[in-house]
Amino acid sequence: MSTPIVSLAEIIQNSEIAPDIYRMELQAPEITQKANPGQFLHIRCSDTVSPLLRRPISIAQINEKTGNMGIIYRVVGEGTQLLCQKSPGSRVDIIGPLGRGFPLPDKDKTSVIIGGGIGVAPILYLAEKIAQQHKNDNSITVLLGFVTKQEAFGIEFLESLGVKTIVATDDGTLGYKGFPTDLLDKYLKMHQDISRHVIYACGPKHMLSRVKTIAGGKNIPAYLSLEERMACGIGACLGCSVKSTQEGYKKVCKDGPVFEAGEIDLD
Amino acid sequence: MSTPIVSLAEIIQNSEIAPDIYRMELQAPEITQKANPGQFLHIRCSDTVSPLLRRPISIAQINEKTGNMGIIYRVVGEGTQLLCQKSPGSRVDIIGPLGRGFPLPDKDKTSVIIGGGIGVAPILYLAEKIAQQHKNDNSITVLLGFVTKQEAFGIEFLESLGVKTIVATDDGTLGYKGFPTDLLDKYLKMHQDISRHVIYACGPKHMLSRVKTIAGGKNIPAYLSLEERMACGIGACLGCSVKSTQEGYKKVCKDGPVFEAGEIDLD
Amino acid sequence: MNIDMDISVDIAGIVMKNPIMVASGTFGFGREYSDFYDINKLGALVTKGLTLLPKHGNPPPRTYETPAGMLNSVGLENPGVEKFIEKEWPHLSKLTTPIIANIDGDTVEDYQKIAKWLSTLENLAALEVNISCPNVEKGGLAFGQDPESAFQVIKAVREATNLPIIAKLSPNVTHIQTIAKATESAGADAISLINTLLGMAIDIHNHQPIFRRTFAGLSGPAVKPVALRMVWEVYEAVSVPIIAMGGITTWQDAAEFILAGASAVAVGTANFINPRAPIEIIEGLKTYLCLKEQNLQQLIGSAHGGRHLTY
Amino acid sequence: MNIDMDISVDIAGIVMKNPIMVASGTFGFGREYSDFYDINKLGALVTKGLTLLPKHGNPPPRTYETPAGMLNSVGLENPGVEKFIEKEWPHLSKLTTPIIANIDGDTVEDYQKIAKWLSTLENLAALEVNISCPNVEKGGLAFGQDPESAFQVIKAVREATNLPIIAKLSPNVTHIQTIAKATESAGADAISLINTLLGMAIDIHNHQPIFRRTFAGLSGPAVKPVALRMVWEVYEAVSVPIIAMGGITTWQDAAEFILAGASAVAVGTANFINPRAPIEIIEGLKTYLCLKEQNLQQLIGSAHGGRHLTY
Ligand SMILES: Cc1cc2nc3c(=O)[nH]c(=O)nc-3n(C[C@H](O)[C@H](O)[C@H](O)COP(=O)(O)OP(=O)(O)OC[C@H]3O[C@@H](n4cnc5c(N)ncnc54)[C@H](O)[C@@H]3O)c2cc1C
Ligand SMILES: Cc1cc2nc3c(=O)[nH]c(=O)nc-3n(C[C@H](O)[C@H](O)[C@H](O)COP(=O)(O)OP(=O)(O)OC[C@H]3O[C@@H](n4cnc5c(N)ncnc54)[C@H](O)[C@@H]3O)c2cc1C
Ligand SMILES: Cc1cc2nc3c(=O)[nH]c(=O)nc-3n(C[C@H](O)[C@H](O)[C@H](O)COP(=O)(O)O)c2cc1C
Ligand SMILES: Cc1cc2nc3c(=O)[nH]c(=O)nc-3n(C[C@H](O)[C@H](O)[C@H](O)COP(=O)(O)O)c2cc1C
Ligand code: FES
Ligand code: FES
Repeated sequence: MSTPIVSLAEIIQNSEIAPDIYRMELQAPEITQKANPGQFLHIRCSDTVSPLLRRPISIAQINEKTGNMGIIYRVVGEGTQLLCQKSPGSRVDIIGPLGRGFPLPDKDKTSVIIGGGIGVAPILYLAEKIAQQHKNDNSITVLLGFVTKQEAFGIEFLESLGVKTIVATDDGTLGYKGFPTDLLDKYLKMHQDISRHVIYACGPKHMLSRVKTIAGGKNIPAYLSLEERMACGIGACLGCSVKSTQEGYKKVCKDGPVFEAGEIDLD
Repeated sequence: MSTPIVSLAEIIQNSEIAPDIYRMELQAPEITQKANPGQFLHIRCSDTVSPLLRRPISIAQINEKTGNMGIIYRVVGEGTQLLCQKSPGSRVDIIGPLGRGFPLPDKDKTSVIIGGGIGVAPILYLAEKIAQQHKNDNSITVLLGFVTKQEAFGIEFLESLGVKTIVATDDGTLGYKGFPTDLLDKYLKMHQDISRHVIYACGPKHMLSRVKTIAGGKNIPAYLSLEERMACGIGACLGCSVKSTQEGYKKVCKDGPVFEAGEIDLD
Repeated sequence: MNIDMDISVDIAGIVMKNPIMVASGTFGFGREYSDFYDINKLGALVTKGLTLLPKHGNPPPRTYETPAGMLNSVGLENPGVEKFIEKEWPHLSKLTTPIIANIDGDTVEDYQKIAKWLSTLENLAALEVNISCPNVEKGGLAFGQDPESAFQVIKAVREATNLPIIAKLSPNVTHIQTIAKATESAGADAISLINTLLGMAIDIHNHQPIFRRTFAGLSGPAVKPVALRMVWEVYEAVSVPIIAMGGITTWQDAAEFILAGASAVAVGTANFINPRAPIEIIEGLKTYLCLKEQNLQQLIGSAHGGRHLTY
Repeated sequence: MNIDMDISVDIAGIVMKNPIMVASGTFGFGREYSDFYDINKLGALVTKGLTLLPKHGNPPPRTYETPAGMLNSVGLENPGVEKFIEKEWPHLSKLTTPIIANIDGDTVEDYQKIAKWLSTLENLAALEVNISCPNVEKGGLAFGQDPESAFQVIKAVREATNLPIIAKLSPNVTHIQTIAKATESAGADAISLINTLLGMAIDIHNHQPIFRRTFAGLSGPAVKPVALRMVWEVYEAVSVPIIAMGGITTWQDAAEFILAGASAVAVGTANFINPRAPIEIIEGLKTYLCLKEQNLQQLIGSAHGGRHLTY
């Protein structure tokens, strides 16, 4: 894992891309250079003591040419509210890249990537990185789930990569009506050569549980990106634990946020 | 005293007029209508709990035509730092007008107004108001003190009112070299008819003490605007007390901020 | 949504139209905040602390801001019982919302005398007995830090009055349950907590404590987690109703305290930041209950869910 | 300005190049923050709390943000003394900054055993005896809330080791001076305070406490005024040196604690917000002393200025 860096990154852009969902572009070349898909930034949303703690947000896009980095976040509380009010030109205090990201697939593997809701954010960078490695389109399929059409994002970006992208919405306003895990079920039924498959997922906990069950049932390796409340974000406070299938706990910030499905207990 | 109002006032302008000194123009017509010189606004500088308390800032200018109000503030800490970062178009939570302002002089009185440093802010509105009442220029003299030329503000405004304005700076970079209370001494020596004079002052505590002594020595009524840390700003918490020359304490926010010099003990 | 829903509550005979009160010392005698809303909308109003004789209070500075909180060293400045009755009671007694007098004494006898005197007032709803003021030379906090003297004060007041008695506890103790039980057994009809946490600040330029009395009382959002814990503990120890305070700023805060076991809550420091805070909390709480399809009684203490203190 | 000025301090034989330490449980075993600066620049490093046997700690969630503070219920997750010595000590012992082991036990005997075991380590600078952890089932806080058991624990550790002993006190007590004196008379060479304040939070949607163990420990800027007051009190009660912690975030905070009587201070929660906080505090403090033309020793406790506790 690469050494994290503290940076006062300049905000290049910060705009609403869907209701309450923002994309922020940051200039932080040293972090951009090192970042792997699935890693995150730990962001200080305020200059004051309120909110006190940093907020973890995944790295969603990397522009190697400009050295810029994109994050996509949903405004859910005080921290993200303050974040979305920041103007281009101002600076934001970030630490990154943090955590263990998604292990990239071997060349002969076929990747199925599942993203749900705001969990689609890190999926974008992951898909791009895999697409760069594997020139054969069919080696990646991305399955996205959103509550409704309005909240969808990232689809154009994925299509511009030439990656096969299938969308589900809970209410059927876009694509398939249902969950992205339904799409995963269907996909796996259609493909017989699943021995060379690898699954990546990021999204709400119940989605990850379902992915774990499906992957486990078929003996497909699956990598899941988890969330937990964090204080330090770097492994020092032991505050972000998730139950291990072994004894004890793992740290989401340092051992994860991406775990091999078998490592962690999601119940 | 008029009933105070809580208003989410729109910021019309917010710009630096001298190093670390800002002028903010606010649209709050109901407050503007009621405000008297020497009254103040109690301003919430943050949407979060940090800093927790409002900050008292004097009303410095009133534009009766536009219904706008100007405040002038020095950036000294967290609250004023946050205030100076606010952009025109956004809103700020204010309560006002608060406190007892300067009692306007009777028509036959001659006013001498002394302002020191950021204490010049409320003086501007006071001078304007008196100038409106008394069409005879000689009835008002304003004596201003600043540390140095760079920090001076308000002079042009006062001159545009046609008010006689004399400036002192501690380092002599503008006007007289010395304190505005030196100017007051000189002024009083030059004028023999001091029986019809009334003195108004706002500035640092040591300046107010000196004004009190000078005015007391000559038996001239003097009105001083005081500062004290405030919580509620409206008389409910008993947190902003200043020693009374009678028994006990007075509340700067409600009994003041302007006091007749004899009411309060400044030692 | 029916936001005319009934959220009234009866605490020891104090009939309140809603469980939102204002905390002693943060609302004067009710004059100032009348400028901002109809204060008859409050569940109840608690006066500034009253002493037998007038008190000038402490020299300035009396307040100091801290992270998400404030320290105060007002020192119980008040006109004394006599002047209170003469100057403040006439307008207070015209309010329709219940008025609770907060009382404080240097000695047990003081408390008794004030209680007797105030008991002559028609319409006074209750006495809140402050055994927890950190900002005075004598009495105050010391009474609230020892179960035996807490018991003595409340018992003395109990003997002096037929009014409902609310014992106001200090958080600056090892075992809040012990103090709460002592006041309950001495005859308190309700318990309110927390008063301020003892804190201080130092001026690093002149090397002196900010406050003349060195220590001062910490209040505001910063103390909320501690207040909530103590309300939780007291709920498990006594059967009289609890009035909670300590950093309550939003309806969500109020809901947390009610879930922890408070039958009513008081808004203190938050008044200074948002004069309309109590009204906004009343509205928010009504909406919350509506959405939950629950009434207030069901909510009180429901976070305990049969579970008992593990600590 | 001479910012190479000497701000070294010797606390009970622990020779520190500056008075800025990092607080137990906020700095792991020193690995993580090495990514951000040379941790040999610290005055001293205190390890995460160690227990005799490994501890998995509490189920999630373990942290929760509060106004200007945070609650934690980590529950002393640690590898146990044996694994600590095997896995962490090799790299810790290579550091030039003094290493202090924070120890915790369910029983007095546990403390004694850990102390003996750790005393075999060459170069370990001291033991910080945690009698104040609120997040464990047995022992912990209970030891620190009663002068008699505080005395017993420290005395037992005193008999087990020749290392300097730092007694780490809990703020959740009525009389901190009594506890401090008890640990001093039991043989503590220094006193550190405060550990976390007991607090809690409730989820208003599911009506349950956020934490499985209901209560958790409050730390961060919110608690600073309380911590400062307790350091002030303890300074007036004991003659051993004090190590202060509780919300220290800036050099100004550190200066306040030193003026209140601390010979050294520890940075805890602030590490999470600003990984370089300890370094910035060291620099700020040097500049402050330079400008004041004072040395550190002159500053320690100087806000007391001969005055004694008025409260
Ligand atoms: C490794 C990781 C990567 C993440 N990546 C993204 C991302 O790319 N985009 C995005 O929008 N969000 C992401 N999140 C979630 C994001 O951290 C939270 O939404 C954010 O911290 C909420 O902060 P707030 O102050 O706005 O809300 P708060 O007021 O703090 O809380 C609002 C809600 O968010 C929940 N929450 C708070 N902190 C966390 C947390 N650390 N993890 C999970 N839930 C939390 C609270 O329980 C509450 O329900 C990620 C979380 C983790 C752990
Ligand atoms: C009635 C009144 C009118 C005022 N009018 C103006 C004005 O027109 N323009 C202006 O620039 N300032 C004015 N002040 C002072 C202004 O309130 C403080 O400068 C401001 O509150 C500082 O806030 P802060 O968060 O930036 O600084 P903080 O970090 O809070 O404090 C910085 C410094 O300001 C001092 N301070 C903090 N609060 C107050 C206070 N209430 N009164 C006095 N000093 C304080 C502190 O002791 C400290 O030295 C007025 C004060 C009062 C009481
Ligand atoms: C300025 C101020 C004055 C207070 N005066 C009193 C008082 O006279 N009597 C009393 O019992 N409590 C007094 N208190 C304590 C409050 O009633 C309340 O218990 C405490 O502030 C915690 O609530 P809060 O955090 O919501 O303010 C005072 C608090 C403040 C901030
Ligand atoms: C996440 C976390 C874990 C902690 N673990 C320990 C511990 O193991 N042993 C201990 O004595 N104190 C522990 N503490 C308490 C701190 O060392 C410190 O006393 C307290 O947090 C107050 O300081 P602060 O406000 O600067 O954080 C812990 C604190 C936090 C926030
Ligand atoms: S957030 Fe501190 S260990 Fe993960
Ligand atoms: S600030 Fe509250 S009474 Fe003046």
